[in-house]
Amino acid sequence: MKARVTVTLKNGVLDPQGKAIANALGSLGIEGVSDVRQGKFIEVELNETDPARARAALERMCKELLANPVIENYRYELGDA
Amino acid sequence: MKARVTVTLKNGVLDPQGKAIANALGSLGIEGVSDVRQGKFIEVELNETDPARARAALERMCKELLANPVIENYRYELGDA
Amino acid sequence: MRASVIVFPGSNCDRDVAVALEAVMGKAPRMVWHGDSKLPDSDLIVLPGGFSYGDYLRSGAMAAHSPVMRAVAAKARQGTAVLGICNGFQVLTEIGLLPGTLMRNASLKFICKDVHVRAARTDTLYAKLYPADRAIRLPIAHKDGNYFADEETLDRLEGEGRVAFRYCGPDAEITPEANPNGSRRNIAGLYDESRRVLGLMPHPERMIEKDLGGSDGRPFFESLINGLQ
Amino acid sequence: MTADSPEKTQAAPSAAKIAEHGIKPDEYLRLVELLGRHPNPTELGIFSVMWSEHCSYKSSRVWLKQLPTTGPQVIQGPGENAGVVDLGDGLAAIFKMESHNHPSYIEPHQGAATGVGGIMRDVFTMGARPVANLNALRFGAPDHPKTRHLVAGVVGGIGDYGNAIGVPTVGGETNFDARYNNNILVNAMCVGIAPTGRIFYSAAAGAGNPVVYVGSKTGRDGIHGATMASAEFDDASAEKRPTVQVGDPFAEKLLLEACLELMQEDAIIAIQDMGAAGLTSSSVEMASKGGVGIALNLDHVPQRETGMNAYEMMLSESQERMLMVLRPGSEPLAAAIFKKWELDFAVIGETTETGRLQVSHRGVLEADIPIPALADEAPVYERPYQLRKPLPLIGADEVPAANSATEALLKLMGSPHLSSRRWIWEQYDHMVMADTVERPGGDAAIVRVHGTKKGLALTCDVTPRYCFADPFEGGRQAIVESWRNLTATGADPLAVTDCLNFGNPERPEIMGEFVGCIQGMAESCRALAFPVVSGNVSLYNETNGVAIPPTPGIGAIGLIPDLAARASIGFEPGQTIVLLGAASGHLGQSIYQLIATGAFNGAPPPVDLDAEKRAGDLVRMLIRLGLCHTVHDVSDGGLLVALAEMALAGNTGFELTAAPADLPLHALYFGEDQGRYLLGVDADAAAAIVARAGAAGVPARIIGVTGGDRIALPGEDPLPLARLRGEHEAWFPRYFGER
Ligand SMILES: Nc1ncnc2c1ncn2[C@@H]1O[C@H](COP(=O)(O)OP(=O)(O)O)[C@@H](O)[C@H]1O
Ligand SMILES: [Mg+2]
Repeated sequence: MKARVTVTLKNGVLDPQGKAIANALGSLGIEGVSDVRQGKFIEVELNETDPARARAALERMCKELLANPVIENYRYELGDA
Repeated sequence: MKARVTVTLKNGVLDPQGKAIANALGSLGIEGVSDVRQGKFIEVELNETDPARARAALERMCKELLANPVIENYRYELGDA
Repeated sequence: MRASVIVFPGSNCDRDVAVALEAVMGKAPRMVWHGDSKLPDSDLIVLPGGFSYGDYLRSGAMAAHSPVMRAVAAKARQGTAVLGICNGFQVLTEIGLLPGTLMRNASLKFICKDVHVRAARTDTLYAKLYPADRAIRLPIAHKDGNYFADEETLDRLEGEGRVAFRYCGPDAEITPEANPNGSRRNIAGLYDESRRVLGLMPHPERMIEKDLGGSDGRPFFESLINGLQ
Repeated sequence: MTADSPEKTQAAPSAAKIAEHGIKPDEYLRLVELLGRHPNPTELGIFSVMWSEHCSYKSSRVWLKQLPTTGPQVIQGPGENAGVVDLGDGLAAIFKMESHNHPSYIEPHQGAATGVGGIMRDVFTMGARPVANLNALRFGAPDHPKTRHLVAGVVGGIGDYGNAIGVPTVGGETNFDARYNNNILVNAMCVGIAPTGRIFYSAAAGAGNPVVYVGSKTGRDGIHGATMASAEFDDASAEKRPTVQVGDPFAEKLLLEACLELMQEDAIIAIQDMGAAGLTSSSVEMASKGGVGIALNLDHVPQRETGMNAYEMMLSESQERMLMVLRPGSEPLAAAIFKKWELDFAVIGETTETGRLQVSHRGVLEADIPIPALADEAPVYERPYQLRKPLPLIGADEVPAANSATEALLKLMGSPHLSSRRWIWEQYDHMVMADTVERPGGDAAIVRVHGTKKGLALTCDVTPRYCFADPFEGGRQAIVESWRNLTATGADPLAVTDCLNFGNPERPEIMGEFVGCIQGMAESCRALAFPVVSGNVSLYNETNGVAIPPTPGIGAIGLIPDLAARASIGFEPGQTIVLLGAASGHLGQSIYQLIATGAFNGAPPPVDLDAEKRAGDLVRMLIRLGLCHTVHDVSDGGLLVALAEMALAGNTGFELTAAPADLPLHALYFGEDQGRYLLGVDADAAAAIVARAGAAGVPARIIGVTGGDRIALPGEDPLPLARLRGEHEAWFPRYFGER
């Protein structure tokens, strides 16, 4: 079973990468971008077929490894995109 | 208008990050993960309100800056999540 | 005085810090492989610099889950001195022994150069031999050294006297220009509540003799080792 | 091997298939003759990479033989993964330089990163722990639309790899020239140290010995990278590009530690990294050097992707992999070490008595080729060449004089050609391993030989514009400049590695550049007893018929017997400035000429090898005797630029009190005459030094004194160092919009 995890920076946490992208867009001549925030997108292939157990595994994964609770939020979806 | 861009590695391109995460999950005691691929997730806030024009801007952004076309694919969605 | 240096896959300053410790201590530290779940008896545990697990995902994130880190955390809570340098600092925040986190440098680039820092207090195990009001020259070498914690946490840390070192100019002034990586409040090093656990971004082990460009790192190890004798 | 042999009746591949594999029609005839039949697709692929320019050196081999490669210090010359020289006390330096030009143009970050990874494997394959990396970079014009992206990507990639693996990147060089617009050069050098008694070579031996694969898994990365490195770019190449290789410095760090750990045991008969043409070239090279056969069963190759066929596996250039022949019985020990480091380990074949490369996959014999056909009997060409007529010497009166020398100095020092490279090397960890004694920014970097008082001096040099103007003189100059940079630190120059980057060798004028440069290099190497012990050739660096300037990059190392007697470039207050060497004011091909006229013209500065040797030997003696510890050679930009660099490095101004020669001022200040050094010496030692120089036959003059915070030239307003530093440091940050 496939799962897709998205990790984003919490509000209020400065995002140097997002800021750099926003600046670079300006110099590319792409106007009108008021904010950019960069996060992570992680695709996980699970052997688990039971959705409830898969969800439990995902929850642990995110909490313990994939996201840093000090600065990041996470969400995930199960199933193929 | 908000847009969400997802950048992923092309098939066949080595993903050292994903490989390392998969190993680490194993040592966390989370079994049954057969593959992990890491990509980027980028949220963009556009001043543009016209969807067609927003899409055109996003297309350029992805091609020229957000994704590295040699090794990465991208996709994007318009509108609030 | 028994020191242990933890070696993670991808550590690369493990030898450097061992050499520095031996130069000051007269005795080589024990090198402990990350997979060992038992630690040798130690008065000092060092988490060295480097790129543990490639620093993939987030710097220090995967090392924090190494079997040995459970033992290190337990020892730290019992009062054993734990020093995390650079990647070691990142591991200490990831495992929660120190608050906050080390984000990508504001410039987004890896930075390797000498900087100046100032000891925020000199009554600690690590900083006893440093003058309170003078700049100490030490090298940094990192991409993720931008210390972040929310304002409330920062106020609390300052209130509790837990800031260890701050980036400053050669004149010891703490200014935005002297901040190499965007760290909140110019923080370069941080203590835990007991002040026996220290996370430090600069590398004192690279500056223990004139041939390497300076010796400002030596008092750091001397202070530490005298204090633990 | 039970599988059936490829059929004698194997059908001929189409002419298009053959051409696609970069094999010329006459080469194909030779292939069939050597094989005794037509090749199947896998075999065609194997021939294509082994016979590519990159692996076979078919255009360059006959000329490379002209380089001197021996000397009492040489333990291993060219022909192995890297060269080996003796450092005394049971230690050896192992080093090499290699190009990763094409991949870095296509994907600068990963291309440069994997270049660093590749050259490091060449060094630790031989048993050395890498102790320093260097990089020589050539980019297009700064205002070319791709340049900024390429510089940022390449520097980022080199940093990401070297920093993570924990080997200091201590030096290099960086040039900009429009002729590199579509063909940038990324040359990486690695230096390692090994005990002389534990050096590992690549010649396989015996029959029935296990062939072992270790490292990362094989994917479809970079298939045909070696062939690509052997072809010209055209507008369609972007389409043909293979899956780009992505570097994994973490895997390489593990591989390094695991290999060094195994090398403590008596388990390895032969070892070879998998570089260009991966499994094919590593297995063929081991077999060829050992005069044995090799049989591989691809079923056992660790694979990252599903459904890979023999062709793909044999040609994959996945990174961070090694091939070894082990002593029978040592497999469990080796397997345990690689398991500890979380790396793949698989026995994938054995050595044989057949003298053939035999590859089976899923019960089918996919390739069965006599080893010599792939190696010794590969085509070799004596390509026609045409030596270019050297450009005429240019007089000082043919280059406009500057109104103000200090203003001209500011312009030069603030130009992309001479500005500070700090922006680059601050992105490289140049101090990890805690033995960096001389950091980037000086003449040569110095790393201490760990645990001793010895130092290794390291440098990268070549001046492509000189090589273009006169390949022979340029080749001579590249060697002497590297020798001078080592000498200026107090090191005894030991040996050279090279990375010869040129255009399309099928064009006689390009081949002429190649021949000229090699002959020039060879002459300097002989005169200075400075042998070439390893190297790399990169041809076809041209796009749509526009070639790069000839760029025979030189990497060189020297030994400082005792770090207590060494020199660096920074002035100290109160020194007397002595210029060694003759000043003739040669402005042809100088940076001053470019700034003043917008172009490079005329002959490059001539090299006088005897004078070089006398001056260098004198400098080394003065440093050894403790008479001097401030030295800088005079190169790009000439005398005034060299003085300015010394002033900035030591944060100490100077005053010129005497003109060193009776020349027009712009020629005197900015002429790039060779064979010169500037010394900062104690005032009371100056006269004795000048006298010693005289006795040694080296022209010497006292030209000024140091002190203060300005540069004071006769007849000019003093130039504050702060202003000069501002200009010198500004170019790169400004270019990247950082200030
Ligand atoms: N790409 C690079 N990486 C690291 N160091 C570099 C690079 N380019 C230049 N440098 C450093 O900048 C300094 C000046 O380079 P260069 O002008 O080529 O020196 P020289 O004229 O003595 O050969 C040297 O110390 C060199 O090592
Ligand atoms: Mg020089």
